[in-house]
Amino acid sequence: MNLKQDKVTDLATAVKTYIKDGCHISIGGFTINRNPMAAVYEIIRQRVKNIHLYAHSNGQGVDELIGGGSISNLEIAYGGSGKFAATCIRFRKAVQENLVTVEDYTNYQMTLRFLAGSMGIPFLPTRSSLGTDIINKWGFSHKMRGDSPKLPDSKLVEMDNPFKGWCDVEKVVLVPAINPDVTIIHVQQADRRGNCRIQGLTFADVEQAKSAEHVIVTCEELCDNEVLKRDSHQNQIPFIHIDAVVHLPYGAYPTACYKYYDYDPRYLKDYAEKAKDDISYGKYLDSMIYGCPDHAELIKKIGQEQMSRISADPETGYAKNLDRR
Amino acid sequence: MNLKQDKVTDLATAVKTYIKDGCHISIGGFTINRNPMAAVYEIIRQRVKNIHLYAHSNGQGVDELIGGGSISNLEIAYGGSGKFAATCIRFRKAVQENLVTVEDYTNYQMTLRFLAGSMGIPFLPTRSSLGTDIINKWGFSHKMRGDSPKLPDSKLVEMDNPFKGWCDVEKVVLVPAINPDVTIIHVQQADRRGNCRIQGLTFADVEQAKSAEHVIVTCEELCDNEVLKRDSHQNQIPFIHIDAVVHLPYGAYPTACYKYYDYDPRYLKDYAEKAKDDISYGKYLDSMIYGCPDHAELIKKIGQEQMSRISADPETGYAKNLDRR
Amino acid sequence: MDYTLKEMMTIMAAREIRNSDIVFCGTGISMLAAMAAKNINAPESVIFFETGAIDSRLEEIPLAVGDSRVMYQTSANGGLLDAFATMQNKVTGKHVIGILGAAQVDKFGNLNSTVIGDYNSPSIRFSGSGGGCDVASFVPRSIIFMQHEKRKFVNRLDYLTSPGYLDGPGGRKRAGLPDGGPVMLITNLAVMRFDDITKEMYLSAFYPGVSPVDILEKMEFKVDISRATEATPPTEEELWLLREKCDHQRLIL
Amino acid sequence: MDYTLKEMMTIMAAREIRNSDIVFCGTGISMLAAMAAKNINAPESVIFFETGAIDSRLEEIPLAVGDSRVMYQTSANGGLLDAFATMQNKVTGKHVIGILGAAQVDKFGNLNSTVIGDYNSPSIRFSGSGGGCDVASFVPRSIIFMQHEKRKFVNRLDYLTSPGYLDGPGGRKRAGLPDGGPVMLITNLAVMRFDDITKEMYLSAFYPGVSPVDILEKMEFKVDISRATEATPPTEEELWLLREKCDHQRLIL
Repeated sequence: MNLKQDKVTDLATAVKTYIKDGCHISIGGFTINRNPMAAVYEIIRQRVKNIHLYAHSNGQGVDELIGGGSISNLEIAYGGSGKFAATCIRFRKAVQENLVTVEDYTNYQMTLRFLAGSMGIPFLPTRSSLGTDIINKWGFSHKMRGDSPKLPDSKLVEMDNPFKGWCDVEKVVLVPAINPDVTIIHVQQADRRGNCRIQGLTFADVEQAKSAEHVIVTCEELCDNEVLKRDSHQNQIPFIHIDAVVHLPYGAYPTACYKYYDYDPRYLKDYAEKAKDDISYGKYLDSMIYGCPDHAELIKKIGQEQMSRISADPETGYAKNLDRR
Repeated sequence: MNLKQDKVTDLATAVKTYIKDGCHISIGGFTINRNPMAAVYEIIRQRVKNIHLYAHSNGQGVDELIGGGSISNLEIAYGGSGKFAATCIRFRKAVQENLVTVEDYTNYQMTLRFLAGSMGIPFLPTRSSLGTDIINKWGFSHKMRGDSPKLPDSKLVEMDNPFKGWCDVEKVVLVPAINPDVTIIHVQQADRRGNCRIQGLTFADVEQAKSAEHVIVTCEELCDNEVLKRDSHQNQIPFIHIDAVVHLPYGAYPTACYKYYDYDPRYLKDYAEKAKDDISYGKYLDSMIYGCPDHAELIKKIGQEQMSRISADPETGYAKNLDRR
Repeated sequence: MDYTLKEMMTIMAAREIRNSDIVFCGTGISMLAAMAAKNINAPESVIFFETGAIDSRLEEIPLAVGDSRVMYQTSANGGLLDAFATMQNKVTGKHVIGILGAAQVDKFGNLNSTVIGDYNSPSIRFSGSGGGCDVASFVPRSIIFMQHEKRKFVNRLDYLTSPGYLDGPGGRKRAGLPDGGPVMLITNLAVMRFDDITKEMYLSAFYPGVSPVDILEKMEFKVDISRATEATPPTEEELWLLREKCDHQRLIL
Repeated sequence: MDYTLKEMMTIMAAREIRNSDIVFCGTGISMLAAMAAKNINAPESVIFFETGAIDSRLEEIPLAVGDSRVMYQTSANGGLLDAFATMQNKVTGKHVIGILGAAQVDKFGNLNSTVIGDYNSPSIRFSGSGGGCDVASFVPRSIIFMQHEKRKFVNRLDYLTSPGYLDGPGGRKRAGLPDGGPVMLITNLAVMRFDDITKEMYLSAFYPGVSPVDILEKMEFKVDISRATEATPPTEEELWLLREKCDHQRLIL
């Protein structure tokens, strides 16, 4: 956190400052929506390695970070991108080829883990996963846990309800808090101090941000401080949690940003196709990521015609009648 | 809960239907803001008795329910109404005269208890109150707890962190969930199905509503369903949690309703004065509560002049330069 | 009447949904089933996504539960915390019906959507639980969609991702879970249900043209076929509403 | 210069607040101290209420932390959960300074704001913890406001509502609390602080015209007065800003 009045910076600087080899991060968004894709691409471009990534169902962003070779450890609930990839393709390959060490949780558990981190407590209880292999099977060994001060000593802990039978509950699962070194989110509006306003679903972005040591926000619109101080019940994250603000139109592209643009079905289908094969994927990386000095260049490459096709209808917040087959 | 399309009813019916002698309830709002006062007065008017009340810092509403003789048990964090009564006067008298059985928690603990109830789990952890009498001193005896299936067997439970030292925490306090029979809240806008939109601070209203078996909502504006379905990220409580919707302008009076009206300093000062003495308080009850068949009558009695003095400035949401000395 | 298997499966699920249900949907056919129910037989049912959207006005089919289309004209747009709390909540959770898919199922309706092979070095990796284990843990009723193949109906799951009846009668209670479990499993051949007493899967209905014995051959474990009847195919009206009101863009069908 | 005791007390607290502080305020003088700091010596400090309002633009003085005036032009309007999580949060909590009041204090800065007498049958009932115990539990620094009277500075609290240093050095750690505790206690006579090693209260500064010995007489327990100096009264500028920028309606002063 930081209480500065002006935290605006450029994306390359923000990533260089906060995203280090081996750091623990989380990214916002859900499957094909509001992933901080510009930041994901910049991390790949800067060739940051050995990241420990916390994800619930972050979909496209997770798959690209894995495909770009930045991830070594992954705590995850779901590696899928909706209809475009029921199981994310580079994720699946990396797990099957033992290129990443993965540990499974549920979506609620990952969200509760961020919430616990944001609340400053070591765990939260739930009834989810009792009796399942989510509890029994660990991805990270006792040794790996013992070697890292950034990992709790157990995956999950089952406990009898100490208020006997209260709420008709006999047992709960305790999920350990996550406190990422850095969380990156993409929002519709932010001001220079870092106040954030998300439109539509917030997913787990708020908890992910508040649980982190540092937060980078990319935003579609950079607003005057005065603007977001009006109707401030619409702001979900106050500036005290934020370290860097980057003004980045289309920062979630090729995923969607409600009220601004839809996901790009053409890009995502093309991605899924290229992701199947290492050689074609290498070409994808070269042309779309390494080949673009920044996100603006990628958007330029996609072209105005396609960008206007996915531009959001102001009433519905998505691109009506977009060809999504 | 109930999925009906139209839950609109009148206040007397809603209170008669859901608020029974001996039931466990919670009310929304905080100190002198957005207390569901019309409902509080109706409960007193219907002479409901032996209510078990859960409160954080609900202030004026709590004091009037106690003063009206409706409360026998009280779980509370704070009995005060800001500058008007640093300690609520009828609350203080009732506790000192052993007319109510009271058990103390902190504001965070009460809020977490509603949150736990809303999440369907038996408890939540916090570090608050370790080492204090909040843990050591119980208001409700073991016997009283044993006799009621609606009370957990312990007040609070201390526990060692099962994820040893994780988050630099060695110990936590577990707070038991609350699931009131009924929660009553007053909101700025609701629709006929019960979707609710609160402006300004939500306090703990959302958690209180979601933890209850039944919820009564009183609202300043009754909106068409279509209205609240727009920009629905501004709705905090979806209709599935709500049982009854009552259209009740000035339903929070004499407490404030952000963007609609301010608290009435004259009423609150007068109340604090009358509350000091049983005889003058009896007269207050007779004239302002029993003497008014409904809330509209009370508002009429206050008079248009005073109501327009406390009318909110549209920009700030309160009555600017109101005489509050 | 002319209908596809996908249409048959969708309608089988839709008919199970009641007017007072809050329907937890995933992507694809499960979302379509919820939309079909709302447009055909359960207009008051409420469509609900783990991403936090409730009562979405689905004018176009979302291609993921995070699709912006689920955010349009909801009753509230929250987040994952709100959604899962609604399912775990004692009051609202009782009204939720979950619709799930998986890679493997066992006779007690437990599901694997995580890995084939050893967990730490799998031969096939799937997407993982997502909200699947959560909903299967919390809610009283769920519907499962699967393809009917021997390698999917197995004696022993490689990984138990989402709880059905666990090890049978009383299994959920012993594990600490609330009552619940799958009420039906819909495949490309049949509708399976679970016995009230034994909690074991049995054949409830086979699609026209499919023989119960053929179905048994596509499963590692045996199930009771004595109670099976032929399923009633979609009616003309059901099909019309499904095609025109739910997926006129033919994104799922 | 002409100033009131309340003004003296307010300025004593304001001077303790730093530019990087997030200031948790209650009602009355504590809120005024936070406003004074922001207008005088710590313009970048952030005013923060347990009700969920952060960085409020206080154009008028709120008469309660639930007053609509705290909601105007905030950085975010949340609820109690947000506010207390901010204090318990490992990152933001470290920057919060709490301002508290109480009915009794002991030499280790523990506070009673609940009852006098037996808890189950008290002779005097106060408001209770509110958020006081929470902030005292969570945050690294707090300021206490009290009236200097013998019955309030006691050897043994009737009820320990909010933790100071508990039973002295290491007390908070033994109880499981994070580091923290009061850094100063401001009364109508003096400023007390707490020894780094013993965690015991000592007299840090006495107001002009007040003798350290008089102060001792108004306490049940003895404190070290050897380190005491005379407090520097409010400057003309401080007073002007306090009166004109913070409480021009004279609601607290």
